[in-house]
Amino acid sequence: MSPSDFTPTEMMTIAASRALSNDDVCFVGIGAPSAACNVARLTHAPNITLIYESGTIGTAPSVLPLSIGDGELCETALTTVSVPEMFRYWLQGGRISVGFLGAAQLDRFGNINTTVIGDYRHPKVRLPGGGGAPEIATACKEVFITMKQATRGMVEKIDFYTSFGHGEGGDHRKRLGISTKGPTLLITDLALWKPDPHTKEFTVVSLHPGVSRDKVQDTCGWKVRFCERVEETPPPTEIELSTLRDLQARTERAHGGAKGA
Amino acid sequence: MSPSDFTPTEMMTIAASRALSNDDVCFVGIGAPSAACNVARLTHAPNITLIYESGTIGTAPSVLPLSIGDGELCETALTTVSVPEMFRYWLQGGRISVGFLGAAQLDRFGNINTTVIGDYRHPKVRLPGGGGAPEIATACKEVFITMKQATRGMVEKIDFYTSFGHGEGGDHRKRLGISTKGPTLLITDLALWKPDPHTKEFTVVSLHPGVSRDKVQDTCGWKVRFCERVEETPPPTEIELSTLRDLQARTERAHGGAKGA
Amino acid sequence: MAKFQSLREAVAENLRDGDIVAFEGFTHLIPHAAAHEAIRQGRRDLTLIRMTPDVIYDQMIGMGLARKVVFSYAGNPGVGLLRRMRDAIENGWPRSIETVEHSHAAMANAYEAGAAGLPCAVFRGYRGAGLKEVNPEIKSIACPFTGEELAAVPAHRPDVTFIHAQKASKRGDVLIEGIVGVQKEAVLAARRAVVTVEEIVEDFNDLHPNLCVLPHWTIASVVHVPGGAHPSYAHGYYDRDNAAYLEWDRISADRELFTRWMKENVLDAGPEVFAARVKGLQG
Amino acid sequence: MAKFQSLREAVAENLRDGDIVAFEGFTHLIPHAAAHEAIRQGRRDLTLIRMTPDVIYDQMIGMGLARKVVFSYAGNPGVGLLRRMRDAIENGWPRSIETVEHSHAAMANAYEAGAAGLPCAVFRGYRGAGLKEVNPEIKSIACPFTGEELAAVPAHRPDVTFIHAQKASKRGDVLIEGIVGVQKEAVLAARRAVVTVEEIVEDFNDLHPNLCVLPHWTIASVVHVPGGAHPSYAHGYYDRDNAAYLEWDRISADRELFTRWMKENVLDAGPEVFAARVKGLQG
Repeated sequence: MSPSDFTPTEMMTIAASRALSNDDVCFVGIGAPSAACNVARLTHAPNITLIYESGTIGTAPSVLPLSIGDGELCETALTTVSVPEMFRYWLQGGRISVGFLGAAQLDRFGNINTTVIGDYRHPKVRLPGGGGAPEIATACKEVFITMKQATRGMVEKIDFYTSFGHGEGGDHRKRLGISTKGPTLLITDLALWKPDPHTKEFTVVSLHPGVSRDKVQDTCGWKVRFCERVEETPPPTEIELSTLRDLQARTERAHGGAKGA
Repeated sequence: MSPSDFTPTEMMTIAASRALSNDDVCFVGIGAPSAACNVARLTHAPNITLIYESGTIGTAPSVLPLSIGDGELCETALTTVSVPEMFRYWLQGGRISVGFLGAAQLDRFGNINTTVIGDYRHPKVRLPGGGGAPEIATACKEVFITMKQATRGMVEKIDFYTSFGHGEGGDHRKRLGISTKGPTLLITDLALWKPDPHTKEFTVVSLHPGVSRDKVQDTCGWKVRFCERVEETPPPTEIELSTLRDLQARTERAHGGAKGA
Repeated sequence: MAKFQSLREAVAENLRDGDIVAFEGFTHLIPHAAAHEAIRQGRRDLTLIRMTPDVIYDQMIGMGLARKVVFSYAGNPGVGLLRRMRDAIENGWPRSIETVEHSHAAMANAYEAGAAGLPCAVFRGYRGAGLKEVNPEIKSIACPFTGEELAAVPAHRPDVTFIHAQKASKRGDVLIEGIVGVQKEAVLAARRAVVTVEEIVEDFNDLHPNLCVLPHWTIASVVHVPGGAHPSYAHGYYDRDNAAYLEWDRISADRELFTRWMKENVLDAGPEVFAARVKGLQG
Repeated sequence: MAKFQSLREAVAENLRDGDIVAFEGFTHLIPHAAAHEAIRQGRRDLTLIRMTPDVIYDQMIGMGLARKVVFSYAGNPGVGLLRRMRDAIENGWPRSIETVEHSHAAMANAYEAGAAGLPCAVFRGYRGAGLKEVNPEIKSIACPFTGEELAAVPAHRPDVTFIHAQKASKRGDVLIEGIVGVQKEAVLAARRAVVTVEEIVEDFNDLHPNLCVLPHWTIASVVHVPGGAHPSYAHGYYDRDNAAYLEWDRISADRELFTRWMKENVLDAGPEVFAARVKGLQG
């Protein structure tokens, strides 16, 4: 295979992995792309600390876990603590530099809904719920969000505030007494987005190779803003792509057909 | 040696040990006679659970510890937990049946001072302080107190309320919202005392062999009440006495001259 | 003081209609065998507490045992949604259920507070989160020193907690290893605790002093059920049966298929079947 | 990220005049070597936090380093009183010190709250206790669900915490075994943490998963000081030197004897002397 042929999902995962560094302590919550975290660990960030909310600290799985509590996460971790300790000392204690969240619904200010579609009391669809997200979104020093673009996912208004991003934008976090940065990066299968310094609205800063502005707008439920100089995301390198594909192949072999979370 | 010759201190320790049973979960706080707890364990209560506030649960030391955190307490324990867990889950969690306290000053209602002699701000003598006692006195299902009688120790009015017994007596505990029994037994080198069911004042229920009422009054700073039928404490049995003396001999050998706490 | 009993006896003695009950296990050591026995005994009107209600609560809800579910993440781990729980919430089948929804942090803190004998848990949470608006059990409290508003939720105090663990000693002390989750807290927070174990060993004399151990006097009943966590896993004994989780997605999608499967694999079965289910999964 | 340094460097870089500092260890793993280095470097106006200030705080107070002591039990374990601390409190020698006194439960909860990033600790405590009257840092808070009055104290947030542990890995991760006390909480509650260790090992790959381990990124500095807990003990390495505790009672009873002893054994010595002091005590 050659790096010239890669899928948008692969580009998304690899772009997300590039945002992580060796010194990061990363909280890989439910639904978050642990693929990106582990690609980072297996490429440019071998010393990154990965924490799963099941209590595993400094884990290094050889395959992607199916759940946030797979046995290999514990077997390869530096240590495994209780879940109350995880949420009290490690997340609330301010030890996490990056919290990684996925979203069923996302708005332009990085507010996320994974709770219900429709009315909370009489939902059209009852989604799994927030899990660790409400506190991940406010306790981690910053939050990265990753999702595939679709108009039903990236919406003008989310049905439920599962976790708080920048609220109505601007200094809304500060007004609620939240001192952490909140969402600082949105990685989709089409582009990289960063919040505008003032309005905090997500703005496209980089388009993935071959992606047009129209494509981004067509798959987004709000009027997309692009920053002044939109860059092109460098394509996956040989190493990035082979690392990701090997990881997924190992995962398929290990879990028999399951993709891993 | 014969059981007929025993010291008042030995009688005190053995009488205290008799008050403990196999099903007790006993919190052996600083200054408490772990000698009594361990004699109980080595005689009639082999399954008693001894907990020291250093975090050792279900410990069975072969010699008396010098501090509440000696290594042997951990080596012989079922498990050793952190000190915050000890105070949150085990003491505050209501898992302890008997808390054993010593006292520098004690009043007739089982209130204890181990903090200061004289004024708190300008003490005549600065004592070590309460350690775990303030919460042991209110969280354990009941509290046993043991001390040698002396007019400077058993006083009309204590200088400081390190830990709360029955306060001013009567239903004072209930009025403070404390649901545990508090002090239910005082074991001295001369007698056994129990709180009067109504006034909660400690009342002599049993005199140790050869001890007169005058002796008890002469060594107590308040006017002593005796219950209607005062019994005589059975003297130490061969086994009780040899168990205590062997334990203390082992302790002296192990710690070179130190008596153990 | 822990009794050694059959699973039938342990459930009959400790779980009653209307109880508040936690079957805990955070993706690991999930007490499937105990949950199936509760289903066989047909308990009713239960309030089910669990951070991550998964297949077992999907099964209990689908069989109509639950009146109320207190939870923070309702998914089939690594697979998708809980279709029986959704059917109960969205369509009231087989009965409607009340839900009390929290975040993981709130649930973990509520167990911790229960174990600590406190009436409530205090933590920094729910800031800007929608659950505050829909769950009246989420309140706030001001720090008396800084004035900071902190979240407060009631402590969890289950009538009974069921967990699965690796080992019990002959005295009834219990050892949990690996991903320990909230099981210790769930046991200490409960009035009664029932523990199914993979193995019963002579004693715990050679354990490292700082492991996750529950003394026998914190447990009502210990039951030897090898494989009792299947299809979840038991660290050191057997791996997760991922095919069973994927299959559950199919089974739970259809009411009749679900009902048939439950009759064959739960109602007409017993705890002894679990040992065989993990045969192929031992590492 | 943990640096490996000499004790002199570690103390010079991390402990400043006026700091709030905890040298923790609950009767076990007491960081004597680190405390002696602080004394040699002559730090001033320190606020010393410790559940059980013992010999090391007696020494630091007697040498005039402390402005304030926050504590819950001030005794020479198994021996008696702290004579230097008493002399400072009762007679202001060598300087008067402020004391903030708590119960063990309050101190343990305050460290726990500090580790948990909370501004205060909430627990059931001090009911009927006199400390409430003399310590303005003890307040109460009402449970918003039951109305129960609970005690609240400010979280401990030391500028720096010093502990002694058994092992560090080459990466700087730290292992504490046996009576673990409040050390993990004291480290996580602090802005900076310095850990002296008995031994530095290649890695922690073979550890049981549930031990008390502090990741290297929670620690500022790791220092190899064999015997650094003497005369307290290090589980698995050496026993408590009880004679030294008894001797301290004699030394600390007299200001001149104390001053002379400190010059000979602390000011004119260095961390390297500790290894020899535990020679006879290895099990």
